[in-house]
Amino acid sequence: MAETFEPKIVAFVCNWCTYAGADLAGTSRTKYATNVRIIRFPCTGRIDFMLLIKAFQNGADGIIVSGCHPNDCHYTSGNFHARRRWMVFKSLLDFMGFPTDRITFSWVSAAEGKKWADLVNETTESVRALGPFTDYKNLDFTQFNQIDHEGIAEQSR
Amino acid sequence: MARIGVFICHCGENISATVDVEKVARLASKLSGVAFSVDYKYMCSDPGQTLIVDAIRKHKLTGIVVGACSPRMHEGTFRKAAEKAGINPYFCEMANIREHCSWVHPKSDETTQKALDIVRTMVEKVKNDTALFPIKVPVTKTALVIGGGIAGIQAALDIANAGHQVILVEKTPSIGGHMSQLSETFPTLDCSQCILTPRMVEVAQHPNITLHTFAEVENVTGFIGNFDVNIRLKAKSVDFSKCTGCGSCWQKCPSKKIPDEFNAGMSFRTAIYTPFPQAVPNKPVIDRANCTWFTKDGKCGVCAKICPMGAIDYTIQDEIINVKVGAIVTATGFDIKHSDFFPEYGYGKHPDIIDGLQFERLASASGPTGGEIRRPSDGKVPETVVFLACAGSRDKAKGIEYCSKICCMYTAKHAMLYKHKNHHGKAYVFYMDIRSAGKSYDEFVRRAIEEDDVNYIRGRVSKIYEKNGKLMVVGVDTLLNAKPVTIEADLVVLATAVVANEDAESVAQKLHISYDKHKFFAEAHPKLKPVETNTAGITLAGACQSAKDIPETVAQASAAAAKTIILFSGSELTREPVVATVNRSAAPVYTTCTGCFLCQEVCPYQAIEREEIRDRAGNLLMNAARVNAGLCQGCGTCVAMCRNKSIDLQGFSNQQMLSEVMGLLNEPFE
Amino acid sequence: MELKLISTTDIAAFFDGLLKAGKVVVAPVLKQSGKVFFKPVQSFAEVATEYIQTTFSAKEVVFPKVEELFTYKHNEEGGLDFNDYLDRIPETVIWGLRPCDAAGFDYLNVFFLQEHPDAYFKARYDKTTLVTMSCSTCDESCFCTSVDSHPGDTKGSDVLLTAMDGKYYVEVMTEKGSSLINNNLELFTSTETLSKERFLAKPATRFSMEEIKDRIQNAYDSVEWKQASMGCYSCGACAFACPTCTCFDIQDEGTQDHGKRVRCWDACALSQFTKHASGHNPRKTQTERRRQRLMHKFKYSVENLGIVSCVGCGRCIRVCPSHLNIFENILSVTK
Amino acid sequence: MKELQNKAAELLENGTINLLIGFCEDGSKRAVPCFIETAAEANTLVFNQDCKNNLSVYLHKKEVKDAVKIGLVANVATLRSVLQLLSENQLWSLTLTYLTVNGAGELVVLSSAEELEGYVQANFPTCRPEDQEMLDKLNAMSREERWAFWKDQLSECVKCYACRAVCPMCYCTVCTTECNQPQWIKTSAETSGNFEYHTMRAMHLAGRCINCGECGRICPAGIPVHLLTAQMNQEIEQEFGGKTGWSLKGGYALNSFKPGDKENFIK
Repeated sequence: MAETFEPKIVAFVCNWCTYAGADLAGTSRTKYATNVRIIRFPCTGRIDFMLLIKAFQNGADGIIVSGCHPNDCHYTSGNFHARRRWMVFKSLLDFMGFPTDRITFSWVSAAEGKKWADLVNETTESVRALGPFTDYKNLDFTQFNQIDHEGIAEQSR
Repeated sequence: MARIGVFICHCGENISATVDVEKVARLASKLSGVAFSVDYKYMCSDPGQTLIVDAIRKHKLTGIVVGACSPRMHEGTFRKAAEKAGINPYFCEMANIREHCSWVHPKSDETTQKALDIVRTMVEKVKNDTALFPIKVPVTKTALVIGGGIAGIQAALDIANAGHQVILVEKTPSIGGHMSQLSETFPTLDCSQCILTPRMVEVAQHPNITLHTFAEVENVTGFIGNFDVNIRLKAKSVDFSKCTGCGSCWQKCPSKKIPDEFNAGMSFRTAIYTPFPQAVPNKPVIDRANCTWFTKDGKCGVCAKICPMGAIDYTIQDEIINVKVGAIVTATGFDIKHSDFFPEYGYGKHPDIIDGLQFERLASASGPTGGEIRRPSDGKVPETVVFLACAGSRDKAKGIEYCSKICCMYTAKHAMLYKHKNHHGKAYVFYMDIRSAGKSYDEFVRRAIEEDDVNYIRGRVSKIYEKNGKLMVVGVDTLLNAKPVTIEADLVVLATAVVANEDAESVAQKLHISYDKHKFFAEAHPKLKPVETNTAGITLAGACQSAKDIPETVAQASAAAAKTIILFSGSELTREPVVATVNRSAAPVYTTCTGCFLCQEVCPYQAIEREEIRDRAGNLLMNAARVNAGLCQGCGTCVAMCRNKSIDLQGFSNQQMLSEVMGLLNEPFE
Repeated sequence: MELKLISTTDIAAFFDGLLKAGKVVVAPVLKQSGKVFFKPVQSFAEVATEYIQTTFSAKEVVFPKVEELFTYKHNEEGGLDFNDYLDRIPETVIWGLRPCDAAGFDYLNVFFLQEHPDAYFKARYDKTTLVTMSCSTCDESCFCTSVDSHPGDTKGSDVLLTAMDGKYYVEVMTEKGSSLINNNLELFTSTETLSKERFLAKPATRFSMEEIKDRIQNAYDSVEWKQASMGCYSCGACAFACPTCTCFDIQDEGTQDHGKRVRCWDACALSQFTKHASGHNPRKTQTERRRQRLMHKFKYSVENLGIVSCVGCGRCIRVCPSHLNIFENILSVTK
Repeated sequence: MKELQNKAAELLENGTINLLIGFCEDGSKRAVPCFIETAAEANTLVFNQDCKNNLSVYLHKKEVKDAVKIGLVANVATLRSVLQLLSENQLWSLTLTYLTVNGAGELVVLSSAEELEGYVQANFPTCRPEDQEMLDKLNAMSREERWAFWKDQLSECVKCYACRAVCPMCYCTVCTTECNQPQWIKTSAETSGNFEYHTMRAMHLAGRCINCGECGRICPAGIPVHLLTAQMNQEIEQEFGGKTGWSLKGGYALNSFKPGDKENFIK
């Protein structure tokens, strides 16, 4: 384990608002934590909840999901549909005991470069406070497959 | 096996100042699937692009990742370069290591590592890119314009003048719409008909315009560039090919007691009629609901006897014609609330409480009083006239929260017109606020107040009742510390709210366009697409979208025409291939789509259609969804909601997005 | 074979001895769902006492539901590094499995080791010792006596314990078995052969294997298969619960750069089992799939490996969502 | 009982139906699904408290579909699932007749979708008390306790897909679990893969599940998977309104939205 834990944060963002917002943060040279990696979607409506699960399974410590503010969707209603899915998905994860505080949902418009930077910083800090997300990865243990999985995990890192 | 090329841009110092670009390029070369990797000062420069083109050819690259600025900046540039080198442009992806990395982080190993991660992610995406080709949709270069008011007229003329065929459909027997009913127009007080009728005639005579009056759109199928429309030509009972419009028929028509729509019910017309003298076409139709020939089967028949041309034909039936058009301009206009909408003002029982349109007719030279303002009840010239702005508008209690926008101006105009015609008369205006934004609009209102001393009272009218021949208008003056005022009026004019047409909803459903809760048609985007609808190829013009005055309406009509002309500028319409597709495969699978059609609901563009899959014998095997590439805008909302991944989005496919996530998160080596 | 006795009071000591010896002990554990599963346990207290049969069989120990065959990792030279774990498999004791389950191991051996020995199975099997418990109770679904076995059968076991009032009668069948005993010899006393009969359950005998063996020869075209399979939902419950179902699927999990190759259970009842990439499926309907399962148990495995691959544990009957009953089916299709 | 048998026989006799899906008793007197094609066999029919299986799932089965005109012996939960299926444009190739027994113990025969809708709405079931109890128990737990609960439960899952197989709403010909380009769900029954699978399944059924509880009842490993969708449905009903398996019009919460949908977690 490194001296200070640097969380891996994956951001699922829509092309028209949040991605552009992040671009604006760039053009206005607003500095923020290096921990985030952006994956670009046409619209929040395109973001499949399975991708969030996959991200955690593959080692993400935190996730940001962000798109256009309500009524600003480039496709008029994608974010409204997304919002409902998030509501249901989040409560499902809550019900299953999954630490949903590792997921930040947000609206960041193309004009909110600053908000984007703040969002990344806040999320990075809160996830750093939560520590590395191991619960999920440790599930990869099958009861009679009597192999020291931690060991393997170490090796493959 | 993929052979990916990675091209890392320094962007001068913009990237290289904080990112160790050489290291990124070096490590990228070790990624599985990467066959070539290089860094360069300005990738977007000519030599930079040449470097890419040459590398693609020399190293037989199957795809490239350009680590540089935002794809929103230069994706097009580098995709062209890729195409130039002979690979499909959609095998080019951009890794945004400037806006999302070098510009927002300090010079550090983390920043370099992040840049590498971004590049690796896009390398994974490119590995799963597929060749995409622009979608071509054939375009029928004929436009349908629905509604023959000023909006429809303007749009039709603009499109026709650009050299395209236009079919103009008008519900009533004549084009002209509400504008033809108006007396003078604000803020110039020039006569409405004087400026309108030439346009009407131009429409009638235009070689590119086919005019169908007394006709309605029956139903619409198809999609942008390829609409299929059925139009119902209502039976006119008059053979227009014979009729000369001499008018002897309606002069002799015995049923003369039919309220005249054109004069807002303040005069009568006959059963066979032309709505107004300057009607286009200036030929009569029979209003079968009120013609004794039809109501009292076969009685009368005077017009047939009288007609010198033998043009009258009672046997004509409604006719449905089918037209193919590429674009549709919706200009179906508006309606207003009438005085019967207001209990507090006596449900319109009193003949001298009238609405704005009725006043327009009273003030109009072609109106029932020949332009003299006389009150309907006894034809007296009113001494005192009270005008009520915001009658119904901006009134939650009445279910109309919005501002009707034109009332402030036409109320000022009405008051002025009255004062001009009766110098000694008194004009009062009750108002909430005066909304006179617009070129020389406020000046116009000031003129009413200052030059024509119209008495403006800021306050609302709680009720109106009759007392010995006078209309007692009980209101309040909020500027004189809410003092109640009562004015004895001879005539009251309500500036009633502008509302959507009664049949707006059914029209919207026929056209598959959306509408707001007030039944006004919804634009595709409140700011950036105020003219388009969510159904590609259908545009909006005029007050069917929201209350508008004439200049605004004309402007939007021309905008709608421009959109149509742009669509018609090529024989095919080319669209980004970033669209959803529902999988299809050989028998016995055909598709994994289960035909639940839950996806149809989520599509904002009605792009998802039903397809029946049949065997050779024609037996129905399954129903499956199909995406109409002509309509799909590529948002992918259907993709994320399809339970078994039968729908996928080209350019952002499940395989691509998942590979990005996996690629990003597994670090092959440090 | 050695014969021993151990008092009920000492059995816990024997059990703890195994743990102390550093063996992984897998025993029936009652879970809150009310079902009994084989689990690695840390103390005798965890072991379930009242159970007729565990939900899933003990085959999991030697044939895990998911088995990592190896991991791979992309190295800087552009090659792949591999890594497997055969050398790290611990000594394991399966405690308290039923004779039918133990008999299942006989079949597993034949299947995995006879023709092309399977290194992964062998590595696990060689380190596994079976301490079986005779059945004193049974239920409607038990039919071991119909497949040439019985509640006190020693087939496949290393040690068979039979509870007799106050003590256990211990039949030590193999080397593996006696090494367990020898480590705790002081707990055991020698004995001559005793009759287990009155301590054993009496499951109903549903059919005679002899008759079925020849009647099944013409069963393939029986019209009864349809009724026998109409209720089948085509899930894999029967196969996954079965002590002798050995079908597996091999998958690579991960990315081009690193991941693992796993072997996981598969089931012939699943519609995808025989589906080709083309979409064509040689076993189109559940009727064909159900037939395959039963014919395999009673005919094909006899022809190919010389052994009936049904041990009458009745698990498939207990877990079946639509209560399909293997012995009723067998009887109907061999009418 | 007799009444049911006679009616079934009559329907098969006069060709209203070619196949009846119902229950009969097996050798050990358990009610098991049965498939009756001739009036003669109708006397084996039973319908009582242990007739739990949701027989509507068989309507997706090829052998059954081939019969086209089908009679279904059904409890309310089953009827409710049929209604939901119809609202999702399924079963279009079938002509269905439903036989059920109402609260008063009388035989009810429904021969049209409209009748079905009417009956279901008049006899709409509520959440089973034992389920509600479990839900309350889980909701009362801390996040960590819930995680531990499901982790323990899901570690037993062997991915036999019985929960999917008995679910009338899981009618996809190719399930996401079988998609391998890309592979969304691990084939292996590792706990994380199981978690993936059950999350995915719960999401796909949220707002569609008709709470028949079959998936939980039949799980060989005894995992109460039905609680996941039951919980989701309750939340969806509260948040967005609408009931599953209520009307032919359907009304799926997750393919619609209200601009005013309220949440408290989006920053």
